[in-house]
Amino acid sequence: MRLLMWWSGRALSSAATLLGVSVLIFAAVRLMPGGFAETVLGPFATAGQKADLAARYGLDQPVFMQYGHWLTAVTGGDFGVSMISRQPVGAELVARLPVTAELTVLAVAASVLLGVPLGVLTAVRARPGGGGAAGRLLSGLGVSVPEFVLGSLVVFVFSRYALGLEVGSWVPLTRDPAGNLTTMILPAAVLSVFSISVTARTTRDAVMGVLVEPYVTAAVGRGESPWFIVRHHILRNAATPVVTLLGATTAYLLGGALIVEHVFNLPGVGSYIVQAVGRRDYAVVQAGVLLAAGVFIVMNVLIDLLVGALDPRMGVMAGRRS
Amino acid sequence: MILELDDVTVTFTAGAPLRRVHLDAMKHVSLEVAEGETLGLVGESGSGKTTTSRVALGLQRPTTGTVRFDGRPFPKRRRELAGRMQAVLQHPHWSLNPRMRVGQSVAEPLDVLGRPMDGRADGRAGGAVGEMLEQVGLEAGFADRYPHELSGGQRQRVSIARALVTRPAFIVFDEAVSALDVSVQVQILNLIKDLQAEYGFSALFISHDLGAVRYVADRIAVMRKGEIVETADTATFYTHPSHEYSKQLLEAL
Amino acid sequence: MSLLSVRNLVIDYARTRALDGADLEVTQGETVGLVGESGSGKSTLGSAAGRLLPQSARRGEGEVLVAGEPVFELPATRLRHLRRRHLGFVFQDPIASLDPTMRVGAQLGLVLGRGGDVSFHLGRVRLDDPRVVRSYPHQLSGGMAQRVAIAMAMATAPDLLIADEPTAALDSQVREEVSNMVFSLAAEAGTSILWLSHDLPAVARRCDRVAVMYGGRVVESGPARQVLGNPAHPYTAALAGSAPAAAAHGVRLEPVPGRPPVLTGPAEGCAFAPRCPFAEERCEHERPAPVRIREQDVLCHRAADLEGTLAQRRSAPEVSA
Amino acid sequence: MRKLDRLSIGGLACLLILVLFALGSLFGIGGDPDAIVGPRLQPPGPGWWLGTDNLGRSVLPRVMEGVGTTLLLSSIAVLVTAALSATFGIVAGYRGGYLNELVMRLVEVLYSFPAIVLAILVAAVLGPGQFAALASIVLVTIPLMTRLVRAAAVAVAQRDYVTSAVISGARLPRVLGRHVLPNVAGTIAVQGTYALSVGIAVEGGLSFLGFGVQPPQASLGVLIQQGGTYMIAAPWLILGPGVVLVVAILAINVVGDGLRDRLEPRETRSLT
Amino acid sequence: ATGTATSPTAAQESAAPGYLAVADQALPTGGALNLQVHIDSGAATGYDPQLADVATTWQLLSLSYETLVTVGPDFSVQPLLAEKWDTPDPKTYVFHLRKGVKFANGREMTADDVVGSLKRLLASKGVWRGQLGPVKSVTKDGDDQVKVTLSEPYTPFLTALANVPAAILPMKEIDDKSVDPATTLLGTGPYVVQDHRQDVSWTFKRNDKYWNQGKPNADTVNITIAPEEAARIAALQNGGAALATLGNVDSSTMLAGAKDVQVVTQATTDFYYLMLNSLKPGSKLADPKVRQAIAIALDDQQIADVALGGKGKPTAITPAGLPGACDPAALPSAGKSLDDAKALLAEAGAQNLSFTLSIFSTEPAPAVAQVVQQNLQQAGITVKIEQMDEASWSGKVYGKAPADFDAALSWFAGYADPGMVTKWWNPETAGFNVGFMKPDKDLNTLIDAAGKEPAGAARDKALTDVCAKADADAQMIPLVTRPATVAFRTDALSPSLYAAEGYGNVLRLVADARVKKTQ
Ligand SMILES: Nc1ncnc2c1ncn2[C@@H]1O[C@H](COP(=O)(O)OP(=O)(O)OP(=O)(O)O)[C@@H](O)[C@H]1O
Ligand SMILES: Nc1ncnc2c1ncn2[C@@H]1O[C@H](COP(=O)(O)OP(=O)(O)OP(=O)(O)O)[C@@H](O)[C@H]1O
Ligand SMILES: [Mg+2]
Ligand SMILES: [Mg+2]
Repeated sequence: MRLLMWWSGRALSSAATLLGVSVLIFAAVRLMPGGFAETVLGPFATAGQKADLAARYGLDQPVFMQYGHWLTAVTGGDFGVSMISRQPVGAELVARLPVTAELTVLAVAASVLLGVPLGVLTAVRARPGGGGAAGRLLSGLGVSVPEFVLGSLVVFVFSRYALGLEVGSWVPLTRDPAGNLTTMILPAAVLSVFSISVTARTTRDAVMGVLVEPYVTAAVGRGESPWFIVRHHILRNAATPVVTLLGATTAYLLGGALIVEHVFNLPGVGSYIVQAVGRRDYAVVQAGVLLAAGVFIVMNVLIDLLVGALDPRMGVMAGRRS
Repeated sequence: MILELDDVTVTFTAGAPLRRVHLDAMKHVSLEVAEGETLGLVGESGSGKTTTSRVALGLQRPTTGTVRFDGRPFPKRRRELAGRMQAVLQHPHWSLNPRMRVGQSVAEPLDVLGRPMDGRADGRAGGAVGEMLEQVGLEAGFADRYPHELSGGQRQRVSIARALVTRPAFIVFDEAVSALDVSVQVQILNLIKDLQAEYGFSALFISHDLGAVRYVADRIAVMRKGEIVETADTATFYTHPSHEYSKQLLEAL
Repeated sequence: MSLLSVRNLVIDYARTRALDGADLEVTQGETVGLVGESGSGKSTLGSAAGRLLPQSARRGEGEVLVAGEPVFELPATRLRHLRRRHLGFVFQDPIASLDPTMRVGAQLGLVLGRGGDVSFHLGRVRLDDPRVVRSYPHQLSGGMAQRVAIAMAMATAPDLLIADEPTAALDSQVREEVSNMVFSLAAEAGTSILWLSHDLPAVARRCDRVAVMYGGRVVESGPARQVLGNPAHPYTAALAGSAPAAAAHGVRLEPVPGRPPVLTGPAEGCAFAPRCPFAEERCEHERPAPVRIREQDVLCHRAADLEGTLAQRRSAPEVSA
Repeated sequence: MRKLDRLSIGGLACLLILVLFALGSLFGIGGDPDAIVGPRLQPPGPGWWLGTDNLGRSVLPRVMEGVGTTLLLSSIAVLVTAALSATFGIVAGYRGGYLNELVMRLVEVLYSFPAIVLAILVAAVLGPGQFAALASIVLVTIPLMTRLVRAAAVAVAQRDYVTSAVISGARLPRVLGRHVLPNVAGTIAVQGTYALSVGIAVEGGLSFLGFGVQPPQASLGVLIQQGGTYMIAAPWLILGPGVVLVVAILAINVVGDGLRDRLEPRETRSLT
Repeated sequence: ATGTATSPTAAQESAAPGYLAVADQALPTGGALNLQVHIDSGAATGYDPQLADVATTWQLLSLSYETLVTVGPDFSVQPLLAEKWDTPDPKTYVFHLRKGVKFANGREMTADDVVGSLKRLLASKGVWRGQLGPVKSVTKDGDDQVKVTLSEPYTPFLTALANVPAAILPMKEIDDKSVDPATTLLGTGPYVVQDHRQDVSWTFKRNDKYWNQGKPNADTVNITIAPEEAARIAALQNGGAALATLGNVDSSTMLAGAKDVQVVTQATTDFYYLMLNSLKPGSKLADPKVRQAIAIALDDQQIADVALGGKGKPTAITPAGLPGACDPAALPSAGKSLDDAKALLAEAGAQNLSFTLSIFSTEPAPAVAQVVQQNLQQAGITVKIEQMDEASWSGKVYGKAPADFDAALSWFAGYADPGMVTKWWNPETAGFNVGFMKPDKDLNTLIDAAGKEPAGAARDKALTDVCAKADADAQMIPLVTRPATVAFRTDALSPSLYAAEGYGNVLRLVADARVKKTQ
């Protein structure tokens, strides 16, 4: 019953969030300096041309009317038409989503598979004397190299010397999974360096917090192996912040993906949105941001559920303080 | 009456979402604690003693029934009760802030009341805090320590010191002396009695140790499976228990 | 054969000496009660037996042998093996020693391994309610959590169970039952028990031997009834005399006067000297060496002189009841 | 409370040196960062100890100026983020209920905006420049920190010492400030140093888009963005600022971890 | 005007004059050509060539559309769809249409298509309409001749016809609405579009009905849009692209060690210019003396050397490098010194002049701006640089009239005739600068006069006057030309490239390129 209530509450608040995002982004694109007309039509455009363009995309109507039309269309699954390509935005997003999704999934996977162990290791090895220093330095290094620089370097090196992995080409996963992987590994690696480090450091923090708990001592006292303790007790108890982080990192990765997509020239959502912002292609920006919002909302619901499942004191059922 | 519980029921839900179990931790409990009185609360493990104390402290809202403190329902803003009540909670491990020195923890209730502490401002040795620590059998030097540097009994005594330091009107002791050796137990129980004689506070004294309860309590309530099965004066209770369960309890003593 | 043997163990924390040359023997199948003032080092001694001390703890001197193996010298895997084979712990704060994110059943299942009968082990500590299996630790009462902790420690049938106040949070009835259970299971399986407790009557009743700690040393040890009924050390006598359970209603009990010592280094003399009514000059400066009084090993300069006098001071004849 | 470990002290020393370095540029040590002093893209040599950039300016004074700009900008931004996230996260985590929902939804809304959109909007409202960069960094880093602080606060809120404080009648600010905050401070320290790295990256990205630090002022982000394009042709352009950036972030991270460990008075246990 | 090529190779040296490279005719035809460019055509007007106003769009559309005449090496006008033309008098042009020209749909091009196209252009709102000059009428003169009559002589007319907006469209289909030029590319050019994903890629296939037998050489042209320089460099290095346009003036050094990659710099007539807003109320820049002082203080040579790595050239308003363009060194401001500038400022009471320079962040604009800043500092002028993305920049500069910026930096396409771009100095013709530029009657008269003057010494003289007048007016101050860098793989491609380009069209000679091997 409470679960049902939670779900319906969550659905409602998600809808409210989406609505808020839609209002904000709609207002935001119109607040951005440099109107679509100057940008899209160029400096030579006459007033008449601008008016024509405005009329074509309904931009001559009062803003709230525009919003109303847009919202009705969006709820009907129609995200509008790009002012640049004149193609439906929805279709283009769908076409580009796999690239970004794959990048993000690979990077998140790398964060989990490398960042979490690294964090656990640096925490478990942390001694008052400063052991685990190598791991700490390593994870510090990851956050200090900007994606742009790392990406450019990787692109340059891998394109000049045949090192086995492709850069600058992209093969759809559906066409050639193996080929797709060889082209995606590098961008995903570049993208994940940062999140691996952040994951490692957050994991370290969380694990250190767990290591002081008596139940860890109890497990040690039972003669359990470190690996066993990590697996059964520490990971679970340290999971909340890490899971929260990973969910949130997805948002960051989407932003990072845009840089990586740029450097590696991958046709993903990130670069689509950025280009659209650059050209003030309203429909695309609106749809892109709404998509991102949708993704985050779903992610957050999942995270809350996961956190609730991992730690009964938190999450769905724990509710508020009595 | 400083505390009145009137027909209080508390229901918990637990278990996996689809196999939810409802549990009445308290069933129609009515209790009263008079000014200056110590009510001993005994009963088997899991019978709802801690829950009762949480209700009495206003931490747990009853599912049904009413609670009155100082003759009034719990105010919306807890602040109004500042300095009126204190508690020694059951788990000494969790009851002290791991990042606060013992002295700071003990000084906190004073701080809250805005009573400037004599002695050093950081609540280290000296002043009311140091004195209080010494009264519970800890050297004033313990004020400098962090909770994790204490033994179980020492930690429990710090909690007690914190509860007593402001001489509140009502104190809950939930298994407050269970981790103490008998000698220290006696010391603490004497302290409670002495302070009570001096300041006349009321107390809800929860314990499994019927000896200790007998030593401090004026009246005794017996709980079983969420219900109060008997309430009696201490003397009466220990000599002529009326309920079957009370008799069982006393037999074991 | 001696299962646990602690010899002249010295443990220092950052600013406290917790053990100041403690000696303790637990032989196979024996049940030993460890009693003493709060802060005297019982938990430290218990943890030291499994080398479970916090990192800030330093072993100054002495050694701990479990099943003949020097615990402090063992490499990690051997140590782990030793803990698993020989040792079982119940910690002082049971609820904190349970993983808060795991249902009780799952935790116990983890200890038992595949095929373990969780409800059987919970039943042994009188937690038959099926709800408990599915509960998280924070949903249990203090006493229930403690029983779960005991069940987990007993589940692997260790050679030596080190139980730190395992029944402190239990009501008298359950305490009896759980204690009975633990001791009878131990007797069956030949398990030795080191029972850290404040409950002197229970220790007297159940344990073969008792060791009394004061100021980081075991000041008296011997057969339980002997030690508690006829103490040879002034501290033991004082301790035994102050049980509140012993007092009739309205009678004011007197604790041992003075405060326990907080050691920062080796005690110069007898740590109890400042509080001891029988203290002499040398008690202050000379560390007492063990002497044997009747069946007891005692750390007291005046043990021989006092023989007989201490028993008369007992004001609590119910101790052995 | 434990002392900082050796690694953290090393990090602190590095930071100190960097601050001195930045201060040096205020007093003109190293030269005028904007002046064209030699031919373009010269490798390090006398007159330009770290080489010259694509306009023939000496890289050394630019790096010195850049360190100052970046450290100042990002640390202010991170302080603001930390303060806001701590407040929102703690209040939301402790209070729960509607307040929690509201804060979390707001954070979600912020999250939904890609950094670049946010940045452009902020720059539109505030005008491009350091202030816009600062605001953007704050907006970009706030959501994650708030969520993590909240998660930590939820756990702390259920501890008995919080209950004890509540029983004592402590006011909300006290409960939050004395009990919840110190126990989530580790999270804030770790996430703060992380936010600092993000901040520097965002600052660089913004400058690249044109919304951040305005030319000719140097910041590490700007220098690295530029250096990145000349990475192969003139590696010294990225080497100077790159090394400084890596050292700065490493130092900050290491100090952050050290701080986190210091804030934890309890000892972690080894698993053997 | 010849382009400079870094690391000249054998192929380069043997190139004909006016060319950076000439495709090796000995190579077989066919194959696929993979190109990368940094930006897609992004016009809101779609593919309609008549409305296209930026070089990037012209470049892509030129693969499918053709014009009556075209530009040869060194900016000479050469026949294309018109085999030849007569100029009976300076106001009349008669074009003899090439026979056998077919649109990609197989229909033969007729004089009606030509007349219709030109009329459509003249009736359109496109920018290029103005560049065609004072056209009075366009008429069909028999089945294969078209006559254009001007109301007065206009020298750049043919050059203006040589650009993509004047392309010949399939007017029959457009008129019967079966083809919408905004969404369909249907021209007479060497290639037809097979696929276009906005901002991702184009695929062009050989037009089998192309009139010029044997051309185009490559069967397929794949164009990838790669906004990031690093990506294009990578594609060149690993062979993903046979040819790519590069944005950074130093990219050649990046590619220095790459095997088989040749980087060439194509000179263009595009040039950077500084806008000084003389219409902003209260602005010191309204004073011509102040503007002249700024023009004097600017060191074009330094801008070219430093900001453009020596690849650009100082220019007057007639783009440097075009035949007949005036000599920037002979401009009045070029002969003056910093002291003169300071004196002018003092005269105008603007000693502590300080203003904001608005620029977009695309390189090398920030570099140019920073050198400008350094230059003006010498004259005691403080320049604050305000950098933003291109859209915000256009909003700020073109968004409203009067515009509220102080100064701004941008570049023009310089076109293929020295007189064409001078038109933009008349805000009433140009339109885009009405918000910040006061029309100067004298200047306008000079510009018109130069337009009428037939090519020759007199025209050069007229243009010199225009240059001097514009220099004195100094509302828009030309700075330096903006070169184009192109890199290609010598093992994959043998391209033809002009040494200099007026319409920013790197792909102009794509149909000539021979593929060496296909990746
Ligand atoms: N948060 C909770 N959720 C679900 N059940 C709970 C919760 N807290 C307590 N209970 C249940 O309520 C019952 C009463 O618990 P309570 O803690 O009041 O017992 P108690 O009398 O204090 O026991 P003990 O002496 O062992 O501490 C127990 O069965 C317990 O499992
Ligand atoms: N982690 C620690 N750091 C510093 N000092 C400690 C630590 N743990 C215990 N101590 C100190 O060591 C002494 C012995 O503690 P220990 O926990 O062994 O006592 P105990 O006999 O178990 O007492 P109790 O009966 O109260 O549990 C005490 O004075 C205590 O303050
Ligand atoms: Mg309880
Ligand atoms: Mg203990």
